[in-house]
Amino acid sequence: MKKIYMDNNATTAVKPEVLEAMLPYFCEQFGNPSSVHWAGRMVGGAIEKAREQVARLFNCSAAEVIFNSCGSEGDNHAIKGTADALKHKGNHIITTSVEHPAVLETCEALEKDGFEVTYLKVDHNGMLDLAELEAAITDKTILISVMWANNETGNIFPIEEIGEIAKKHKVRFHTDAVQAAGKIAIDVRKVNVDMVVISGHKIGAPKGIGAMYLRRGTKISRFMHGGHQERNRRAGTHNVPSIVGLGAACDIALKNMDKDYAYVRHLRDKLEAGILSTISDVKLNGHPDANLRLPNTLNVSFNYIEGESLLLFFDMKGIAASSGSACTSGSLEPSHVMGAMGVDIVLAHSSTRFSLSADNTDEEIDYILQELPPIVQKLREMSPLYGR
Amino acid sequence: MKKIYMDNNATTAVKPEVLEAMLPYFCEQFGNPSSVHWAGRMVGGAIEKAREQVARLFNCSAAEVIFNSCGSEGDNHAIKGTADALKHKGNHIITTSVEHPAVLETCEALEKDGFEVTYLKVDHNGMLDLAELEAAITDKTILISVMWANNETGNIFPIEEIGEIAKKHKVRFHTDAVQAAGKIAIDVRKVNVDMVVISGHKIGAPKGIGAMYLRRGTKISRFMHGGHQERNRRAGTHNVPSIVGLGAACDIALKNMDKDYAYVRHLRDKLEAGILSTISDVKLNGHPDANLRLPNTLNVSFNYIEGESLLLFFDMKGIAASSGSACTSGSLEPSHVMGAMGVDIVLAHSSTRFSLSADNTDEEIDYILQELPPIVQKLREMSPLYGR
Amino acid sequence: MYTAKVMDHFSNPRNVGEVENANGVGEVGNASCGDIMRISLQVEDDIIKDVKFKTFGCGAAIATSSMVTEMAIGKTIDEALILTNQAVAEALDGLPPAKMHCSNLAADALHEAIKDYRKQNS
Ligand SMILES: Cc1ncc(COP(=O)(O)O)c(C=O)c1O
Ligand SMILES: Cc1ncc(COP(=O)(O)O)c(C=O)c1O
Ligand code: FES
Ligand code: FES
Repeated sequence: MKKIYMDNNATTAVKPEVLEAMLPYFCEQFGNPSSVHWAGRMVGGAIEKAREQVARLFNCSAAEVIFNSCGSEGDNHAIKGTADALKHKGNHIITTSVEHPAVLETCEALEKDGFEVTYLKVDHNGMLDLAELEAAITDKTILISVMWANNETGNIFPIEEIGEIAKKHKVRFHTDAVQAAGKIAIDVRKVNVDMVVISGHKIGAPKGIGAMYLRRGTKISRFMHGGHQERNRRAGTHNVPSIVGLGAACDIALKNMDKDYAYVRHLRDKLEAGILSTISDVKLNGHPDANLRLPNTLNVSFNYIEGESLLLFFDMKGIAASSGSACTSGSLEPSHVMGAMGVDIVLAHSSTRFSLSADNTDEEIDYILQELPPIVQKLREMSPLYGR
Repeated sequence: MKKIYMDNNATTAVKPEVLEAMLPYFCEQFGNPSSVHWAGRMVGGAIEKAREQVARLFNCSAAEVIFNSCGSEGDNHAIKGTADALKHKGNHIITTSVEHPAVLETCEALEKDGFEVTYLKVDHNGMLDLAELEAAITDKTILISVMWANNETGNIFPIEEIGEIAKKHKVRFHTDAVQAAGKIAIDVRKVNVDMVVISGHKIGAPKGIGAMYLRRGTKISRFMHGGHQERNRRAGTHNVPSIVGLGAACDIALKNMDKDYAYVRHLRDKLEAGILSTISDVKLNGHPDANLRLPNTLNVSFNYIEGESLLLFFDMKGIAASSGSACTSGSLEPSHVMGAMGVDIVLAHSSTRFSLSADNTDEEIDYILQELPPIVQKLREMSPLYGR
Repeated sequence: MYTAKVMDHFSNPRNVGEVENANGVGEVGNASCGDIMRISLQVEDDIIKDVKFKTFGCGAAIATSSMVTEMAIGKTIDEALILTNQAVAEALDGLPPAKMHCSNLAADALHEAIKDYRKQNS
């Protein structure tokens, strides 16, 4: 059977060149880089090379890169580390209602500890009102945390403008760039941002590795206490093979960014146009201007159909996608992102995300556009909401 | 040149069978186990198999195993998660002065937040006084954290007896078993313990993966907030290949435990006897009874010689070991473990750890015993402390 | 995730649609939980002659709907009323723990349809 993977915002395959780069570091160059002997020496250089590669993706200096274990850890560290380091200055944090749980649930945990959090609303396109953001700043505000791009809709937030607002009010600014990284430029010299979090497994590196840009001079408390790795900022023996893999993946992503953007966007636009033109009662979730969305993400609601059923039928045809339906998450509520955008509850349960990569092809899009309509029709005929 | 690796307490090589087990999960079975499609389905079973394998090492049920990113994270989670969950009950923690920094620095961080910590002393053999431990318990004590075995000396702590004391006083008991795991039994049905932390890269799995045994019903706050992975206890996309690797490594460790214990202990005892009998002014650090130390660890101080110099000369002969000297750690103080044992400061700087594995051979021991005396002699002749 | 039986009923659901001239209709669930199930019946001499379903919901919701119609057809209404959610789940060789609530819907919808029939014909 065909296997068409369109769930790259959930996780990507490791790129063969990345695995290749990692392989020597498991059984042969396995040392602990902190050690004073051949086994340690063999790997120290590898880490510093990877740090340079990651720094180039951020366009920062290597000393501003901290390796950690994943995007969730980066977000936890950035937010809790700032809250602790700046608690003498204030107790107010501004974020959005469409962040990833790694940000949202971290902020909710801080609320229990006496912090106050403003969760900015979004409009029905999933976008922020920057005047509202600026108005929310008080003299107690110690952190603004707004994601660079949203994982469900692909919406790109105006990080440059938010950075200017943060600068004007001298508030620290963190952005979760887990989805933006590798797809669009995340250049910290062009935008004013203090902390940027990325995760390996969204850009062709393995799961279980991440990195944070921490602007020079930014005071932050430790999240992981212990050894003095990463200039005392993140304890734990360096995950050498995965660090090497993350470096290689950043290198490849940077080199191919323009080419991949154009190619993936062409595929996504074709899928989007095809679905919207051949299937009735489909709603696009996210900003209608494709320039304001990641090139690879398409989120649509097939009205009257619950998302998990749709995914299961897709799966029978080899198509891997994801849904904002409650039934796929094990929770009782559908996607909080759809909820924040004011998407009707049935449409939220119907929301379906296709997230592409440069490994997808035109033929795959043609195949999906051919298989989709009968699946949608079949499920609609089963639906008590259809044709009422 | 010969390469003799005797720094397995710092990190181990990944076992070839472990890497083999991991390889399919990078580029082919790369899905996110939370997904509703073929790519997700391919990996869910792999995680649950690995969980069973890890559970067998602990002799617990699979539902009591939480995967995380390393030993440091496990210790941070166990201690901070308990402090937060039980803060209404009390604010007192008991640990020892010879813990790994992942425990010590976590406890120190909690002191800043209003917790009180008792750091138990050790005697000159590095052992605890259990009466002192019991006497330290107050009605505010919420946690006892004592490592199963010490990374520097290899000393094995009486976890069974401490577990009984904890039970008698109804205090939660955490043990850092990062060094004990794979070398001696860590059977949670034989000892009364609530949380046990292990790390992959000490037992032939890769760096960047760890696990915690969390006894059923033990309330603990989250350390990593975000997605609801690991039954809501540890956010972050599952690190599938490394989880598979940790499972495989636990499986191998359990199968070979008795055989490896005997073999490694034979090598270590031979090295120990050889060094003590052929070189003068050498002090054994740790318990003199070899039954009370891990089978693979030998820590000795070569008086009058600073550890880093020794390691560099060892390294020229291909021998990889480690030292408690301040000069190898980048800090100004020598090993806190040597300090806590009351080892004289010069001897602390001279302390040298050989930590073996089943990959070492008799020939390697012979080689070390032949190369060591001239190196020691040469450095002593340079030392202003020697022959005074 | 799902058993072969669940996948069979999900991908080839039996008795989809609305019974023409139904004399009992039951609907349970609501959109906010992501599942709605409607069952329509044709009862003659207290025997369920025809039964059809329409469901908005996950794989388990559709499979249990399909299964409950197969189990109900030909039964007397008293027999159908003692059909339990558990029995529906068992007939599908079980459901994942997170999906057990979906099986509740299927038998509930059937029972609602029977109640509706009784109301109409009393
Ligand atoms: C006793 C002990 N605890 C904790 C750790 C930390 O483990 P990791 O490097 O996996 O974070 C180590 C090793 O570094 C250790 O030896
Ligand atoms: C926007 C965003 N932030 C954070 C994360 C968390 O990353 P990780 O799975 O590496 O912890 C994800 C993905 O899961 C994400 O999409
Ligand atoms: S209908 Fe939502 S889980 Fe079954
Ligand atoms: S003597 Fe040089 S660092 Fe210690």
